[in-house]
Amino acid sequence: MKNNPQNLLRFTAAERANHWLVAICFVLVALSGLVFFYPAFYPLSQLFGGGVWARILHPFIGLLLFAAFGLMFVKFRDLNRITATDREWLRHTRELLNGDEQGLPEAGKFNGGQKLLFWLLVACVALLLLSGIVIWRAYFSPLFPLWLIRLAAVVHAAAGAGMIALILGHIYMGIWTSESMAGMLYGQVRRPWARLHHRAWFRQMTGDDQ
Amino acid sequence: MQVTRRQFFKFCAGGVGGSSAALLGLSTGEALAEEVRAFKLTRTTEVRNTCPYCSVGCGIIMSSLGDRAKNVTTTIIHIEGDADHPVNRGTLCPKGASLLDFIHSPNRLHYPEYRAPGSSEWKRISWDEALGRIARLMKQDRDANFVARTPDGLTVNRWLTTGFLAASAASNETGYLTNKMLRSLGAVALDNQARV
Amino acid sequence: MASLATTFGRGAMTNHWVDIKNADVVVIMGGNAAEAHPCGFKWVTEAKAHNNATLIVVDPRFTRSAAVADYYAPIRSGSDIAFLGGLINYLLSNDKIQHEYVKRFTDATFLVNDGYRFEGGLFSGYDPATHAYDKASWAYQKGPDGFVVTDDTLQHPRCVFNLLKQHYSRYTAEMVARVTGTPREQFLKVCELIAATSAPDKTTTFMYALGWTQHSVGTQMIRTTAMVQLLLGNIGMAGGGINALRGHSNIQGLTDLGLLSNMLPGYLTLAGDKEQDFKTFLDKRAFKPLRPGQMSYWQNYPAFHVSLMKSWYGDAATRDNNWCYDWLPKLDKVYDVLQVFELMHQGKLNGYVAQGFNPLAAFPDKAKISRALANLKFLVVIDPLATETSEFWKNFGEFNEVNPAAIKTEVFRLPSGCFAEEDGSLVNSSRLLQWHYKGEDPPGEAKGDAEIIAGLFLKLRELYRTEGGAFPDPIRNLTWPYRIPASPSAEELAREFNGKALDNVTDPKDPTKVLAKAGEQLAGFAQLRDDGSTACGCWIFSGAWTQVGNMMARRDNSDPSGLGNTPNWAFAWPANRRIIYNRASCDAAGKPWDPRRTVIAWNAKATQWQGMDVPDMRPDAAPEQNVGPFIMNPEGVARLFGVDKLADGPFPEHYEPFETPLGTNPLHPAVVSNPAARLFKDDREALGSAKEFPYIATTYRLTEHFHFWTKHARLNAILQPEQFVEIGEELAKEKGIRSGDQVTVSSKRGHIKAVAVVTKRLKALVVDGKLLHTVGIPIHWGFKGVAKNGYLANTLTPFVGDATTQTPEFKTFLVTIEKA
Amino acid sequence: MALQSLDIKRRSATTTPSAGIRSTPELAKLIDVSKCIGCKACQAACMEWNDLRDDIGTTAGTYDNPRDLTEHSWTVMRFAEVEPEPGRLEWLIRKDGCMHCADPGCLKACPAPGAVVQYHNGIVDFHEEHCIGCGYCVTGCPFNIPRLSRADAKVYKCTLCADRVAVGLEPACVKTCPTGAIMFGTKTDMLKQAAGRITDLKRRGFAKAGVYDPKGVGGTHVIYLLQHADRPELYSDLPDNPSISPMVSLWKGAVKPLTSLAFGMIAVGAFFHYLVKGPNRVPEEREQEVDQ
Repeated sequence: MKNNPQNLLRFTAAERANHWLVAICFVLVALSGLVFFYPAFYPLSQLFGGGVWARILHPFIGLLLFAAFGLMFVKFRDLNRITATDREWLRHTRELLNGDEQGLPEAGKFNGGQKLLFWLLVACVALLLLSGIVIWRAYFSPLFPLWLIRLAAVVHAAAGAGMIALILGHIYMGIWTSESMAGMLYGQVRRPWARLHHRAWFRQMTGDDQ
Repeated sequence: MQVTRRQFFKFCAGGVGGSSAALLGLSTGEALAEEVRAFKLTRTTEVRNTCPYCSVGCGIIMSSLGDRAKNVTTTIIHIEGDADHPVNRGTLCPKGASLLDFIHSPNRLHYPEYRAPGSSEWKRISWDEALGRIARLMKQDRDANFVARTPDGLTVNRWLTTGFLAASAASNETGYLTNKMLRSLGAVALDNQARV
Repeated sequence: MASLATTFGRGAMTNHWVDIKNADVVVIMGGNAAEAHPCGFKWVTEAKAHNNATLIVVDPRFTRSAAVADYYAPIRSGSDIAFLGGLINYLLSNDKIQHEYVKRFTDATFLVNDGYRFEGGLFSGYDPATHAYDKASWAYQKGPDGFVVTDDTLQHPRCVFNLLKQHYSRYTAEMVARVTGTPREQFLKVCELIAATSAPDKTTTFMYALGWTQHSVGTQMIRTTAMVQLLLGNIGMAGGGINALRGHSNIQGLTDLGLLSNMLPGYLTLAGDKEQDFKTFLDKRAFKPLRPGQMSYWQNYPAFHVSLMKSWYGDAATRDNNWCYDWLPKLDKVYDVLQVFELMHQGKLNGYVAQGFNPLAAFPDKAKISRALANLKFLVVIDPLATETSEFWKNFGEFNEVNPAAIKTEVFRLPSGCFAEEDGSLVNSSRLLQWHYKGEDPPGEAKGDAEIIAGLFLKLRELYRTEGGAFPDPIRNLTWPYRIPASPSAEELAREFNGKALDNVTDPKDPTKVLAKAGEQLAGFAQLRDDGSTACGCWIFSGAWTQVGNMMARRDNSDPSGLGNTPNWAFAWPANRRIIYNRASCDAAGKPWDPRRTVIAWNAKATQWQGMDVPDMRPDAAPEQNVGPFIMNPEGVARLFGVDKLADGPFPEHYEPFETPLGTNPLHPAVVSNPAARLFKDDREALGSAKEFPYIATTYRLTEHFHFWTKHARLNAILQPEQFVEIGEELAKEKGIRSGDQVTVSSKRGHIKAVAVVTKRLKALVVDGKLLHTVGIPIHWGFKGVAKNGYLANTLTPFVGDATTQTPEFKTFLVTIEKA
Repeated sequence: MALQSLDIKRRSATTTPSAGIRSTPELAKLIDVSKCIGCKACQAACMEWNDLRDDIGTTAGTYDNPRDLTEHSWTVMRFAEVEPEPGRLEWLIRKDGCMHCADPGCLKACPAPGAVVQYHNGIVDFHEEHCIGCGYCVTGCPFNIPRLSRADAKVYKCTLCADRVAVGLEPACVKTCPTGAIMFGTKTDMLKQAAGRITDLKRRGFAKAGVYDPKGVGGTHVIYLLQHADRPELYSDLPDNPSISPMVSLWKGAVKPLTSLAFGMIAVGAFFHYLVKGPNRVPEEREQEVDQ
């Protein structure tokens, strides 16, 4: 995409860097996490230098992810307040998936789906962190009772699986909705795109109240 | 939740089919029989002995490194009960089962030592120095204090001023030699652990 | 052991480890076999599992033996004679004795000298000035034929049986409960279980160890049991007997080899200094039979003695010089370890050699031992390990507060090899000589013990050869026929103590028949002669290395009888007998009391005693000849009445420990403790009273450790790393002590600090109306080793010894305990 | 060394069957608590055979030493002074260690292929070379047995001396046990031996004597003979009816393959959605609107 002065600034460089840091961490943490999740994924441990390295690296990457995600959380917390409009938006998910955005209420910088994703991810990351500490055998597990470790193992697996599913969805939406990647890659989006998908934000950015 | 193996395979098949990882073709090798720690006594040399602690006299088998070939310095690496022994039938108590750590204790003595009067440390000396000096001290004492006859004229030939304690775990052969030697010196201040 | 020798004739375990499986009742008292002899204890579990046996444990502590017992009764430490005396009374008053056995095989029918008395706690002949008895009155009545007068009807008031009854009639169940603290019902339950084996085909076996020997009345505790077993008819029987469990691997062997002040190999004895005449010396020891037809095996004493002297002095020993009789030292008194350390403490000893022994830890009253060692001019320690004794002069803080500069003793420490680094033989508790082989070289410059002794002797001999000196003849002439004089081999020494023919040995019945040609190894002690034609270093070991070879290394473990006898495994003294006194397993006619457990039986056709064991009897002595089964006793029978063999009385009597928690003796308040015990003047002053030290203390071993050796072995240190003492819950509550607290335990002689283990297994007992607590003190820790350093437990123990054996009273003394 | 006597029955984190056509006898170790004198010979023999040396610890007021299982102490004696009836003291001493469950929680929980294996003879063994040190086996075990080493981050536990059993010997603890409280043989024989002991114990007044071979874990290959089989908790808290925790079953059960399937479904679904609906582009007409 050409660097058109008409384009709107969607994410600053810092925000993009933050996002991609989270993304990279996620990929690593998900791939290494899958190693322990189910035998079919065990070969993924080769990507990390073997099972032992996967076991060693996974929690540290997880901590990095938590830190990076924390920054995003602080930054985007307010923008992700779910409003009545968002709830209305969410009721039109089926139309959206059919590519029909006509009936949808106007979305701000983030639409209802993105906001929901945001909060679900917050929940997953929090659960993963807390349960992850409990099952981190090298440093913390001996401090906790066995029943809690067992519970944490279940929570961690569930939250991890949920998060993977959410991110798979997130990635697909990014691919399917053409040009949306541009916002996160180059920071800029074309006005027509913004007007189509995030009209409220478009107006806010351009002063155009059409 | 119980999952039968059949169900399990079904789930697996689904999981594998859906996972990109398996498509990468990376799979770890799966052995039909696994490596276990190799049996450590396969070619050690076995020597039969008797536990030196209590008086049950359990038979033990000491396994030592190497086959006693010329170029090998042998060392015992394992001790366990002698299954043929009629009393212990292969069993050993916690003391017998730990004999390896007794014979290889860090507190085993390796060379003769001497502590001078008033000194607060040991000095290493040679066997010749040690035995020479002890023999000299014993002779001095014996020559000075040997009682050949009592004042009332009885022949007694006894030496009272140096005492001896015989080991409780020394072999009969050592004990016999010790007694034979000491009685020739006229020693009577001689005892062993039997009283204690 | 003295007690068993006094009663039966030989001082050793009567049966053997595997034979315990044949018992109907097993009593563990005065010992803790599960912990101290676990692999022997297996035969108790086998008896339970396969012979339906009942296991009874009587002990002050609920031990790991008690953990698997069918019946446990607590007892106050040191009161065992009261318990066992009560048992004798129970057996006699309930008529639970094996009548035939008692009549035929004991001295029950023998009449006792009229002078013998027991009054007010003292036997006749006591001299308060010397604390000793004149034992002349403790004798049998003899007829004009020189034989003892007997009364087969057991009616005569002076017969042993009636004196026995009379003596123990005072030991009622009430008195037992009052003295021992064992609740009356529990005492009676134990009596009842044991009494059931008075049936001829039932046996009880007793297992004891240092829990009996280490008392000022230790010998008599064991003797009481020996008497119980005679009344029950259990000696000589498979599954019966008294199993004296020796504490060390070769204590039996070293005792057999005479490494005691007054002994020579094979229970031959040194002469006293009054015994200047050789013939009198021999006659006194070659006992003449006290009843017609008895074997009185010690009649062969001259053959054993002369053969020993030939073995030691070879050609120098001749009939003309009384086989070098004068060369043997003569005693003015017995120099047992307590006596020696007393002399050392008085500064009367100059040198001391401790071979494989740790006296600083092993003898009572560590402070006294330490002061005594500091009086020496030189101390030689020969040991595989760095022992406390070898570093008694070194300061180890609170564990050994000494000033090295003030200690002028020269100390030598010579590294010796251990069992794994030598060939040789050990004698286990059941008299079994087993050969072992070297597995590796000793570490560094360490040498085998025999090599060290030889090295020292050769240096001395060289000095005496070149310089002369006091009475050098025995030193110069001692036989030293070893191929490498500086390193005699185990084989050479074993062949020497087995004995060999110096001249042809012929059959006394047929002088043309040569039993052993000159130079050959002897087949057994029956071939020994008193004419100098045989040499034998230890007659009871004769048969261990015969012309056939090394019998101690035999490894045929077949058990044809199924009773666990394995007659072709190694070699048991005497003459490879596994159950001694086995003639007593048959009735007067030579038929086994219990055919299921036939040890031997008389085969009238073959006119021989035959069976799974070597008969302890002249093989052709037909039952009608009435040859008694206790062939070492001139009586031919076993002694219920101990005659003059023990220092403190022919019948065991309960005396309080020297540190008594009662301050009195309920049986006779005027005589509280053993009047004939070994106690030196200074040590009497170091005794504490119950006022100051109100709790009974007892020391003992734990199964995880062996004495002061295994604290040097990492594995054992892992299993029991740190010093502790055990107390009951009641005492803990009283003192505010919780499990895991540090506590200080003090006696009159010193204090130790240790971790407290508070347990239900040590219950307070009501004794003579008082509630008494016991403090349990495991030994095993010290200031050298890989385990956590600790105090030597003998810091606390009193310097008191048994009257006959002088064994120290480690098992009962008084302490107090406080939270540290 | 491939050892046919140790054919593998099950292998951790492995979804295909192991070689399983040979039939080797099922073995078991019987621990007869009524014969145990708590001498710890088994602890010593275990460390000696396996070349392990635990730390020299301290005494905490009991005979238990080392105080708990560690990576060096694969078995420990647990001492309990109990009075099942008032005034009747019993000292119940239990040898603790791996039970070699037929349905092992450790194996179920382990994510590393081949780090935990179960042989056809019943032994459950850890193969440290495959272990990744996650400690999930600790979480999975209903008896709290595996211990993670600080030194090498591998888990260790009793192997039932697989190296000895493989060459036809009994485990080191079995061989050394002075009183025969530990026995070894086929499970059938051990149950028979136990039955005989139960008769004897009942005769000696232990009416509730019995075998501890908990069904919750499919039975075990280390079985106890208890004097009070109705009250396993008397024996230093031996679990009454142990089973793999439902949490562990949930965590390691069918949910995971189903979830994995779900991931696949999401991916496949997305792909077809894209195929069917096409990309969500900004339509031409909407382009113009902004330009105006």
